[in-house]
Amino acid sequence: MASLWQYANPQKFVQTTGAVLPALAVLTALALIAGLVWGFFFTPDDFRQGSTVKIIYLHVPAALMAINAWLMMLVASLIWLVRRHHVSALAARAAAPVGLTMTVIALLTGAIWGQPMWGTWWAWDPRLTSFLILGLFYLGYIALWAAIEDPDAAADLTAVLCMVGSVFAVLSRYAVNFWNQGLHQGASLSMDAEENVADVFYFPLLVCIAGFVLLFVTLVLLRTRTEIRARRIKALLARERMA
Amino acid sequence: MELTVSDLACARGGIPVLEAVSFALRPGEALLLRGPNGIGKTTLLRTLAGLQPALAGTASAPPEAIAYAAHADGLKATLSVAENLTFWARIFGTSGIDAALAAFDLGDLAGRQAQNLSAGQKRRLGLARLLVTGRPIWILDEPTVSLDVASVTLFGQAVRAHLAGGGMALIATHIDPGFDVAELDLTRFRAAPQRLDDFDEAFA
Amino acid sequence: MELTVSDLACARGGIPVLEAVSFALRPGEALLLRGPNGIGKTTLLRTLAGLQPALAGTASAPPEAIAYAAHADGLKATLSVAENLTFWARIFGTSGIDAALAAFDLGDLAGRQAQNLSAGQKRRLGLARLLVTGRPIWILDEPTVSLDVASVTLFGQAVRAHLAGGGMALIATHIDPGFDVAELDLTRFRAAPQRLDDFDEAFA
Amino acid sequence: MIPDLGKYAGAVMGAYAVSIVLLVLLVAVSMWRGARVRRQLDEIEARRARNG
Amino acid sequence: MIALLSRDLALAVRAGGGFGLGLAFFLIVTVLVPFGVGPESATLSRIAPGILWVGALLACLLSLDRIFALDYEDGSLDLLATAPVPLEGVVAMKAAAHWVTTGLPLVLAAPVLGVLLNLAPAAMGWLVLGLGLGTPALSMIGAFGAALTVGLKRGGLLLSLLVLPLYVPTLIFGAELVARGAAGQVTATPAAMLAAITLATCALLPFAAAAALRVNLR
Amino acid sequence: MIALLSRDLALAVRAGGGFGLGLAFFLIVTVLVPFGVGPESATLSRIAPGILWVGALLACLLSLDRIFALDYEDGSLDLLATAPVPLEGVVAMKAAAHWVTTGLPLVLAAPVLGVLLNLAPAAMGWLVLGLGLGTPALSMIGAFGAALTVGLKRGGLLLSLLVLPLYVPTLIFGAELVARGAAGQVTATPAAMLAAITLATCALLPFAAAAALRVNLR
Ligand code: HEM
Ligand SMILES: Nc1ncnc2c1ncn2[C@@H]1O[C@H](COP(=O)(O)OP(=O)(O)OP(=O)(O)O)[C@@H](O)[C@H]1O
Ligand SMILES: Nc1ncnc2c1ncn2[C@@H]1O[C@H](COP(=O)(O)OP(=O)(O)OP(=O)(O)O)[C@@H](O)[C@H]1O
Ligand SMILES: [Mg+2]
Ligand SMILES: [Mg+2]
Repeated sequence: MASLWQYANPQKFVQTTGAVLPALAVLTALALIAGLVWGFFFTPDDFRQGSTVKIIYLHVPAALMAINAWLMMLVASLIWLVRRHHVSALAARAAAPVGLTMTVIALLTGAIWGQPMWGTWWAWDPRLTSFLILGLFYLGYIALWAAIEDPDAAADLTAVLCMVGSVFAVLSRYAVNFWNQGLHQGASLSMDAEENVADVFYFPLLVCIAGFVLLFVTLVLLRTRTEIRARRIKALLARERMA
Repeated sequence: MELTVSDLACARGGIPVLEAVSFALRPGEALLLRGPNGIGKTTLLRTLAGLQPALAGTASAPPEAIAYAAHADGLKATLSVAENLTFWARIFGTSGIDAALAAFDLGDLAGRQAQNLSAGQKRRLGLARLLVTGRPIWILDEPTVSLDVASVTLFGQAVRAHLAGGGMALIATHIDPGFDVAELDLTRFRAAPQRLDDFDEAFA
Repeated sequence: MELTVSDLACARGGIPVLEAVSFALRPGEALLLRGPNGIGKTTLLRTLAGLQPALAGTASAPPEAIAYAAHADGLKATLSVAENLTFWARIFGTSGIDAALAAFDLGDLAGRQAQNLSAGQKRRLGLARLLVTGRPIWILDEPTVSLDVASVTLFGQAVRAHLAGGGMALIATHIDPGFDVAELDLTRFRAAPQRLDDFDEAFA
Repeated sequence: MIPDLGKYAGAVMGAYAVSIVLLVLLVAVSMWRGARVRRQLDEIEARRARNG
Repeated sequence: MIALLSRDLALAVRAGGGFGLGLAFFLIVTVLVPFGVGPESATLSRIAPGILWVGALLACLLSLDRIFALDYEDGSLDLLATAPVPLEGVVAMKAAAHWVTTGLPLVLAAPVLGVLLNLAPAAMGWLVLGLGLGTPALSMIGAFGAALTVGLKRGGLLLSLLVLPLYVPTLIFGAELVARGAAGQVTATPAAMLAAITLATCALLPFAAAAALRVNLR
Repeated sequence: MIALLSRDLALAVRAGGGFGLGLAFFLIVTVLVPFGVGPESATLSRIAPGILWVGALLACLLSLDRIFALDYEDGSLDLLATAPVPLEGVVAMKAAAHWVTTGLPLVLAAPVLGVLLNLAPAAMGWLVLGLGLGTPALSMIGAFGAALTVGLKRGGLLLSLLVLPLYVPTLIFGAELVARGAAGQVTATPAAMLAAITLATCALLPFAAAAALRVNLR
């Protein structure tokens, strides 16, 4: 079997993803539309929360992807530091704005949800707060990429930042919990059937989550291809100037 | 100890500027690096000093044997001449700065703050630092910039004394150093523009 | 317009370094300032450029006629070569940087950020700035530092063209500029150490 | 056609609107930049092919 | 002169130039305060106007030392001083560039941050008005302080020390404006005072700052 | 290595070096807050620990960018990187010098400033303890941020953006320690956490910072 690392070759990566992207995009659109339409039009209101429960179909998938995007960046950064495959560094770079958008969506939908439910747009609840901090980490990470001219140096420095940042993000989560007990819902998507939300909400939610995952993958692949090309443009232009 | 550079290639800003550079320097020898502006002298010297990785090739001497003097002198404006030198002596684990002060005629200025020196006097202080490192290989990037004739002579004496003690010196400069020394023109090592057919290579 | 300096005295850090400096420069003439490190060349040039007041004496040309190039080049690392020059052209109310780029062979580098230039390339850019000021009197502090032989020739040509157009140039340097020019050794103007009898004088 | 959202209509519609706008923006920016960079690269590659 | 403004803005937008970072800093200060003070929304909304003003002031402060320092270090300031532009104009343009890159974004972002601190909705408009009137004065006063300290390495903290007392009147009137606005009282006096401070500093301080620069270049 | 520490301290004490300015800044923030927030002593004493912590953190921040920037600009950092001292040691010493010049004075001055903000006497000891345990972490984290941004002109605000989220845990535990101490609750957990954060950052971050420096010198 050919090694997985062959896709670390930029050309190979661009070819392969070029072949799968269209199909992936169609699948993403299908899942997202199905999930959101199902959730929005064909689910009942909750007896306590009324129609606001429909926000869950955006809020929860966005929140999950915001965290998973950071995890993906962490893994990609590690791969870059250890094996120095450029595609890996560029994939991390490509994922950051997607993760940031997901964080913002989770924050905004949460805020809009909070207004009717808790009577306030914003409360310094641990989960909300730690999301705000995650957003700051994304901002810093993106700003550092943008600030450094040399691409390899930028990849190295952002990877170091990502690793140190991850440790501190976990630490902040713990600290914030310690600091304030909060209003937010506990985890309800557990394996334990007792705690789960009712099935009517649960299945469309799963479809939405699948849609967001697909969307994330599609966008990251698309953006990584762009980053690869941008990087090559930079190298080619620099050499033209040298010659 | 000997400095043998073989087939070294180095890059700046991700772009190869020099390749297949080879030369050898034995104890007591010096070599002048020549070449037009932008050929890559600074890049080569930084690579040898261990500040950036080589693209290919090897240098026999470990960076720990090398004392590097860059375009900038690394002086602290608010410390006096003597304090600046003493600091570097302590960092390099040597002692006694008097010989270095004397070699570059800085005795009168020892108590003066570095910010009150003229351009040439600052440069002399930067060169005096080399004497307190106690390292055998000097790598100097345009050391005689801003120096007057008398100071260039002092510099020549210092280099000769260093060579006589078994040291080595590699000097990039555009002007006549005032003493006899072998020269190496870097122009012929200019990196050939590469064909970029393999996609991966565009990232090199 | 003519630059006549008479009996000028100037000080650095409150201490007089030069006194009774007198010379004259007519349109089309250049003058090299010579003297060992620390004699006060930079101080004199800054005084003429209007950056610091003279202790005594006068200079006939107003600072507005003078283009000054210091040890530092005043480049912005993140702006490109062309942007750096255009900025200075706009500040001095002139237009067209192409002649300046051509004169210092910077055409190929026009789009490169200043931080990615080698030391000599930076210096060339610093000198190109002189051409966009449109001012008649150039006052240059060690302009050929870090330049290779070809660039020194370019510099000589630029100065000769400036003189041929009725300009003037006053150049402090330690090395041979590569063209024929009058010289003035500042050593004989060194300020005499003062007697500090008058209490008031210690505050001069 | 739109289900009856009761008194929370504003909140629900607002949440959907904000999220969809953000998602569409992200997708649009990604695709637009992707197309632009691709065009640039093609231009440069073509130039290199011509000039050898 | 416009050349100077547009160059400074271009530099700010370039990689590492720091455009929008004043904003980020402002955001972070607002986020940090509840961590220090505790999450109760009653307390937060009481202190919100003050915190927002102090935050704006600090965001300004952090970027001040670079107003002239970079130009001084690379020699541009020497060259500008000998160029055919009045040094007073240089100072004014530098202050203007500073305001566009830090003050203006703060004014625009203030309402969002107000929400995070549970600022009363009635106070929001007054906060924006106050910041809009007051931040130009902060930039101008800051440019003066930066001119005073330009030759000093590590001048940053000394600069803060010099400038902060000068910021006090602006801060007081700014906070007062929000407080009165929120309470529905008459706001004419603090608003007029803020405007007056801004106009006066912009008219007079460029001369003082230019004089300070000339001394520092000597 | 000790040479480096003593040189940095000497530089800080020299004219323009900024020793004691962290302190002055801390003082000014404490003085400004009542202007912004209003003078009621009940509110002030409630928010005092938080404000003092945020002030300490900002005083730290303002001096951070110069940890490596000066040495980078004048070429010393290149020379230090080729000198026979491990770069990790250089980072640790730089952070230590930063702490001695900013953190330590804050710790010593905190009781006085606490009085200005009507801090409860019972909380005073806990504030000093917390600052003493926490500020070394602030300096070390700051040195890491400074190493990341050393090559960038105008890195100051980017640095704040990178560093402030990393300060969150220290700030929370620090403020919590004072709050619990003042309320007579058990303080073991926050104190232990602060100490753990300081120890862990001092043990691990020098390596990350040295790696970042090497990349930036390349
Ligand atoms: C800005 C505000 C908010 C943020 C940042 C936020 C963040 C999050 C995150 C990160 C999750 C996923 C965590 C997980 O699954 O482990 C989540 C889930 C959830 N949130 Fe929010 N939230 C916010 C406001 C709200 C509000 C106001 C409500 C409703 C009253 C709400 C209801 C829920 C529910 C029901 C879940 C699903 C719980 C689960 O399955 O874990 N959230 N939120
Ligand atoms: N990011 C970059 N992209 C393209 N070329 C670059 C970049 N950075 C530097 N260069 C080029 O690399 C070359 C090597 O520069 P280097 O400083 O080593 O030259 P040098 O021989 O020391 O010149 P000098 O005599 O002027 O000091 C220069 O031509 C420079 O323009
Ligand atoms: N504060 C001070 N106190 C005493 N002497 C000072 C002070 N500042 C500068 N000097 C001296 O003033 C003299 C004039 O310096 P200047 O920079 O003008 O010399 P220069 O001729 O340009 O030298 P170079 O050729 O090295 O550039 C020098 O000898 C310098 O040491
Ligand atoms: Mg060089
Ligand atoms: Mg000089």
